[in-house]
Amino acid sequence: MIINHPLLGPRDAQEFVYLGDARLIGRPDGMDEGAAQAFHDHVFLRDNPAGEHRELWFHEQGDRSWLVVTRNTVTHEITKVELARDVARALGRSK
Amino acid sequence: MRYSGLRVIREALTGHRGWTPVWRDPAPQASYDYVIVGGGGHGLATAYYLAKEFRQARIAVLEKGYLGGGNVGRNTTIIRSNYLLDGNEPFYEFSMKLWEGMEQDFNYNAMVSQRGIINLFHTDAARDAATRRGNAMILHGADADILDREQVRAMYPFLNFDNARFPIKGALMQRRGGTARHDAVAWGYARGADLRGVDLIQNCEVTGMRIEAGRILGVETTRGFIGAKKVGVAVAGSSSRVMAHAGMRLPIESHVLQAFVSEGLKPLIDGVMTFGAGHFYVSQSDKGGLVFGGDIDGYNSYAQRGNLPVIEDVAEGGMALMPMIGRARLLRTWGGVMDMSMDGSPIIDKTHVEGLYFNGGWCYGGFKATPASGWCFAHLLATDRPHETGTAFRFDRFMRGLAIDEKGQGPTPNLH
Amino acid sequence: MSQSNRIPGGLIDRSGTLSFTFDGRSYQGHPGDTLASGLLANGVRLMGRSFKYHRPRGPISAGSDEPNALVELRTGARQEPNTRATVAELFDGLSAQSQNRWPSLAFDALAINDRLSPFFAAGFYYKTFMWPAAFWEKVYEPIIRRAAGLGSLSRLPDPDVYDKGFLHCDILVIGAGPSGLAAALTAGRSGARVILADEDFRMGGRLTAETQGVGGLSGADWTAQALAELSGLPNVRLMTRTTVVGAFDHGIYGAVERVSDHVPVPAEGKPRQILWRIYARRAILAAGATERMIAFEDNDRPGIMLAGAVRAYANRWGVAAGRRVAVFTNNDDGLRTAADLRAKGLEIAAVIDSRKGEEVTGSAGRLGLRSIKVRDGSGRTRTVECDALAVSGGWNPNLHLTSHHRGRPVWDEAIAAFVPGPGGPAGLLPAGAAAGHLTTHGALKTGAKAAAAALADLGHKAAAFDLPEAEDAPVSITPKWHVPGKGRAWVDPQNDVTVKDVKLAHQEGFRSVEHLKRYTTLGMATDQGKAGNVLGLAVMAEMTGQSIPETGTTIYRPPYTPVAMGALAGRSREKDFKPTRLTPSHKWAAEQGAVFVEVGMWLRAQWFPKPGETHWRQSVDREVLATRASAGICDVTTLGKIDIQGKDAGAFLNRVYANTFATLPVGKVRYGLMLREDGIVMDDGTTARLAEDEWVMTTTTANAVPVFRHLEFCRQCLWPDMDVQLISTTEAWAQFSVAGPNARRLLEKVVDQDISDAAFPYMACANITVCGGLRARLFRISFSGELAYEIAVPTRYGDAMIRALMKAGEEFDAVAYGTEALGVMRVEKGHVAGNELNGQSTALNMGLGKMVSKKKDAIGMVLSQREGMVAKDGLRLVGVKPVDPSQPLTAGSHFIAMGKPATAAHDDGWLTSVVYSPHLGHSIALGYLKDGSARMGERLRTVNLLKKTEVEVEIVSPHFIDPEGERLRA
Amino acid sequence: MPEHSLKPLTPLGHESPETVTLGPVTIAEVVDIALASLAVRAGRGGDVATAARKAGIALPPPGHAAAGDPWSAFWMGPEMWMITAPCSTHEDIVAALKPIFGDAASLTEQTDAWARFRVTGRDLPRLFERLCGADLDRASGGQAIRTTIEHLGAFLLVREDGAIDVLSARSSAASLHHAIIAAAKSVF
Repeated sequence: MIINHPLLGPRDAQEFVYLGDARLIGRPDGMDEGAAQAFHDHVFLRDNPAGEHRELWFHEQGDRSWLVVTRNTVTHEITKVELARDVARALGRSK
Repeated sequence: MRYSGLRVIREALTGHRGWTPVWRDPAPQASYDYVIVGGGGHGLATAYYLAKEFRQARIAVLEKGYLGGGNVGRNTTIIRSNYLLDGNEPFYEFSMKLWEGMEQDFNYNAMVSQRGIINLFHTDAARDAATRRGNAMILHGADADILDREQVRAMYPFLNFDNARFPIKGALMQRRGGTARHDAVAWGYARGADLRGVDLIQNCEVTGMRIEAGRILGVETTRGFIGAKKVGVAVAGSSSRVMAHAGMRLPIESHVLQAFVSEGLKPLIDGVMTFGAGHFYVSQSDKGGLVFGGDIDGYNSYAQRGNLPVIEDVAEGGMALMPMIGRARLLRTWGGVMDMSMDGSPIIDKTHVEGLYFNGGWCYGGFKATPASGWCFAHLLATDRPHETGTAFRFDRFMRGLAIDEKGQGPTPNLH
Repeated sequence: MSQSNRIPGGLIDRSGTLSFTFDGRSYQGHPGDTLASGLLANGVRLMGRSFKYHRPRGPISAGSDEPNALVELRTGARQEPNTRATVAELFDGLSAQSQNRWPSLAFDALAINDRLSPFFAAGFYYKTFMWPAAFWEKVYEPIIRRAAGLGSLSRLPDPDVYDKGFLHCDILVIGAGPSGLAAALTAGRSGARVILADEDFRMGGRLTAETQGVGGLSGADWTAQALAELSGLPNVRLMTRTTVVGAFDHGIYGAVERVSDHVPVPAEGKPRQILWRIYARRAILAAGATERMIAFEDNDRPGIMLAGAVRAYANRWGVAAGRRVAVFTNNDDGLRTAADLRAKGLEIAAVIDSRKGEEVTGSAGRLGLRSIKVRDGSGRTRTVECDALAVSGGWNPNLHLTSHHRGRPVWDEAIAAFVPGPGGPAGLLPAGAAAGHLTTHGALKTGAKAAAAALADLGHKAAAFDLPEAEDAPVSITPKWHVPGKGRAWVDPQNDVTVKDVKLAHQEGFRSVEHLKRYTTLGMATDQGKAGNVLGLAVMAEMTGQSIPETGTTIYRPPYTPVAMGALAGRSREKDFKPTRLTPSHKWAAEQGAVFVEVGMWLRAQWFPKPGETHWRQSVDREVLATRASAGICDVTTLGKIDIQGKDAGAFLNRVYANTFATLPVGKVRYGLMLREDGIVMDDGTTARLAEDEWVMTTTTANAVPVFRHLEFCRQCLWPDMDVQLISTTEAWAQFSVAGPNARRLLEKVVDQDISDAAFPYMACANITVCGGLRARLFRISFSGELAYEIAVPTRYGDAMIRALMKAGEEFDAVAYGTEALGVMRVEKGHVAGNELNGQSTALNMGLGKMVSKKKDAIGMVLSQREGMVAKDGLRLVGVKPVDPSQPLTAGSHFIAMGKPATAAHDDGWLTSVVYSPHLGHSIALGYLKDGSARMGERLRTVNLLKKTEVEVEIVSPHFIDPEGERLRA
Repeated sequence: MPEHSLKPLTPLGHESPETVTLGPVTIAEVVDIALASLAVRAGRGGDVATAARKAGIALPPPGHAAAGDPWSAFWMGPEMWMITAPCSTHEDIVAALKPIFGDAASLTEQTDAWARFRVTGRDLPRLFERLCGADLDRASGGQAIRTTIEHLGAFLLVREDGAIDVLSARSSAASLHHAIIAAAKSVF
């Protein structure tokens, strides 16, 4: 596969390490009420769609960016690639 | 019709006119006591044991494509019970015992062949882990041996002992491990179930579930609504898609695992072998093809096909271990969609919906688990209690901190 | 035997002569021959035996689709089984052997299977060999396995090397026949970066095999002209002997170039083959088409060939497939063979055109065709003497790559064949015969058109391609799949799948295409169904009374043709399987005669044998005792080092470590425990605070990479605005542990600053200088339990540093110690390492539960508190010693309570790490024991059922040495 | 240079750099360049840019390198560059950079983390196409391409004179060197 890196352009997916569902960005707060349930759902449950999937890839043999790749899990077509840091900020994550 | 050598001879002499279809092709009835979703190995085994061992009737198996078209028809045919953890080993050993009597039980030759499996190790730490595992196996009533380097050399002199990046230090062996003819396993269960009145309904895809007041009433299919008292889902690879009909999110990701076969070769490798320092395992089929594989591609996929890097990675492992295969040719690659669970172990459990039961999350373990999976799922469906060897395969183990993590990789499915 | 069947003409070089042997007999051919054309020229038709019935077989094709003529090529370690004689390029000295026969090809004992064929019908083995159960492995299967397979491997390491390579292009053209050449010319002329790859050693495709010309030239001359132009274009790369074997995601194609298969031995340093990974923005599939057989009784005898192949042998290789040739066809293409052969002066025994109601109903000739039986329209049969039969059942487009992404072909009634359907790989455009355009004109036209379309996609302007005139005869075919009859008619020749087998599959309900294939093994042979899949499907369609598309389609998987495993592995094999990482002191250690051990990618010194030491234990014991008695030095560079800077670095560490770090003062080091989010221990190590906002984290050797990845995840995805910067410095610093009572005195000789206990207490760290001014770092930390330091210098000085340390240590009899002694000392001290950090253990298991702070939110804190992970009676790390000190312990042994049977019910845990403690004079161990901390002093059995040994042990504290930690604070 | 008695080794373990010539290409170990990574502190991008400009350090865009005297630099990742300078004058490179960037950037010594091989000669794209996926036919001077060679991560710095500097982890320098030489023997 080829991932079109937002900064570096097309790169062979072999340079990347895959993590999985981009929802993993949304880590709950361990100090909140009901954190146990929230962490269980966050860590262990997945939508696992057959179709469009937003997922995390790490450019380990590259610039060490974490990327959010929007890819179809049936056709493997990639329609969007973003820097995970930008996605995280857009989701309101900060410090 | 009962199969036997005599029968084969009689038919041979009379132009094979007497053979009848291995299973009927029934139209779905309006309702059943049990509907098993998924006509793969696990679904067919479940129906077979429900009918045979638990004396249940009015059973249907719904298959969206053709029987045995899922992972039971696209795996590398290995059977073994060389697991480490308490939650797993009794189950896989139960499965091994079922393999050992299976063919006579369902009167179909699935070529269950216990030619032995060895897991090579290459470091002292790996040897310690193999010792721990081997002892766990024996404690659970399975067989295990530990071989030193020279014993391995005696068995497979052509392995790379003298020029290796990661020298072979020995191997954990299970002599009762081996292979089985994967398609025949599905067909044997299908035939056995059909003979016991189970309706095997092909080209019938489940498109929805009718659930009222927390209870399942049946399934919507491409061949109309089919009512059921109990619905058991065994569709590894598509688990998330099907269970979404019941509003469930699962601790499962779908990943593609590639498998490979070489051109037919005169006998080289008698048993099954796994390389401990790379992603490569291999056996040789009765037709002479080297059947081998490695790691999953590593990204979520429902595509039943993989990519080049994993093919190369597997070949590199093969050439590191046995550089004689350089001149053997890769004949065919294919891909199966795995249910990769959060701890690498399966789930056989009830759901929050009354009457809806789930069987999935088999990762690589699905084929060898087929008999026990069917038996345990049938047990759960028939009695509403888990079978004694499958008590750990629960949904709530993640909530309760009771993961069954053989590889110690944690909730990163592509590492299991 | 002279070249009795060599006829004039062809594209071979008659000025050269090549000698070769087959089954030990010598023959001669010419440059440009294949093994098959060379053997046929010498009148040899029998080249192999079929898989199941061991039927005598000759080639049916002249290309890579050949199912029959498979040989073992070359000898010794280069022996290459199942090689298709039809594509094996002839070279002087080539030696080939037939395979799957005994004792000889002409007389094969297992041909008895053919007589017994009624008993070996499809799937017979599923119905028998079940009794008695034990007999399968003992009796039946060994017989089956012995008969299995075709050719054999030498069992010797492949002596040749293989390369991998990477290519980039705008347009990859797959196949250099008329459509491929037209595409390449169109794309090349327009300036696009083009790769033209063809599996043959001679480009031109069918143009090399046909007599019709192109643009007034012969096919060969037009091809030569086109190639001359293409090779003059700098933006075009021509690759012969290169098969594109797979279409992968996003325009990545796998291709195998056979660099040296046409020479006896590859030149020094040169590869046998290269696996190319081609990154193509667009690709044009111009792979042509494959002719198919018509099934009739005994249609598999040597001499019965595909009509197009007979034509190719005559026109390209100047070889007559026979002296009296008959033709059996259901379409006009077959008639061309008759015409071409007549033109060459060969005798045409008969032309049987099924469209006229005639058909071939059988054949005779044990080891080669002697005659055929023909039935005419009125049902009269006659025998026709002939030594070759050219059969044309129509042509199947080579659409294989279009189905590599599981796209399904569609049926084209006009040519009675499957053509590429939707869902093919994005950017792959079929053209020419591969797209169902079976005329030369259609191939040229669609090739140019596909190129123009691809160029337009890429924003190039297509250069004009003035279409040369070429034959454009309509495909006139009336499908004829098989001739009904009593006998066996072959569908898949290699695997011996006959029409009867297909009928039986239908009769038994294996009617879906997939069931048909799996039950009969149709399409599973080395040609992967090129010969038989469509034919088998058509026969099944007849049985079911459905149309072919209703019955199903057939798709193909990579690779297009089989690929040598060596090519897929490239250089990554044997010693070069993975790179090797060397420590800074490697050169010095090698001089000392150190024994090295693989630790991940690293090679580390395991121990340093001294003269007179004959057993590794002697060396290790000495290293341990000397270190504990005075001083020892060990290279610990392999531990991961991560430089962490930024205003929020402390807060960041608070979140990635379970214990607190923000409060650590500058100049201090702290041990840290890192959890995964699921609460399991991920890694441990020390982290030092060198300045207000500068920290250095150490990880275990094994986890250096995953920990760095995890920290980047936390930094970029979880807390993107934290002021934290990370970079690995593992490689930048050579780090040595100096341990033992004299460690300080030793170091004082090389360190330029005051490192007295007062100035540099336990767990201190600082930037220092050594040997008169070299930048260095010093950490007072201990893995051994002794007074110990870790000193780091820039890596290039690592070699000099260890020499300086050893020199400084001479007066203290300091020793160098390796990983074994390191392991002994850490177990004596009760530190966890790899065997305990197994990814399955919690802080509580390791006796470190108190380190998990619940006052802050750190990775893994929440889930580490789940009931199953805080169970009171859970596993705990314990120390273990044998009751009888003379008894050795074994890692991996399990704990069983005294007097209890060794069963799972009484399994209390296991020994994780075992060492011999020279200090204590007996074997000691760490282990995970159920409720272990409450069982100090208890006696248990440790059993190793693999060796049937057991040792009675006492449970003790894991801190065998200096539990109060006085030594390391000394 | 500091006044100490220790003798350095090259990444290949020799006292002086090794040079090999195979056909038209020469592969030379380069050891006289000091490296330090520069990572921008949160929100200090402007300050870093200004400081760099003042000091005459060009900070190139993604995928590029900028050569200068004494300072050169290549892009490593978002808000991160590798700064290089001659060892002879800047052996303690971080000490030299600190005053320039102050607390606006995190600086880390990297000189010894890397091995550098300078590959010169003709047809270099034919050599490197057997080693990695970098498209050197389309590369031009000043590009810094991150790639993988025989499982090893590497930077290819394409120099204006056409030579290519390969930077990779120091500990596996011998494996990388072996791979380049094997490829050169295979191609030329």
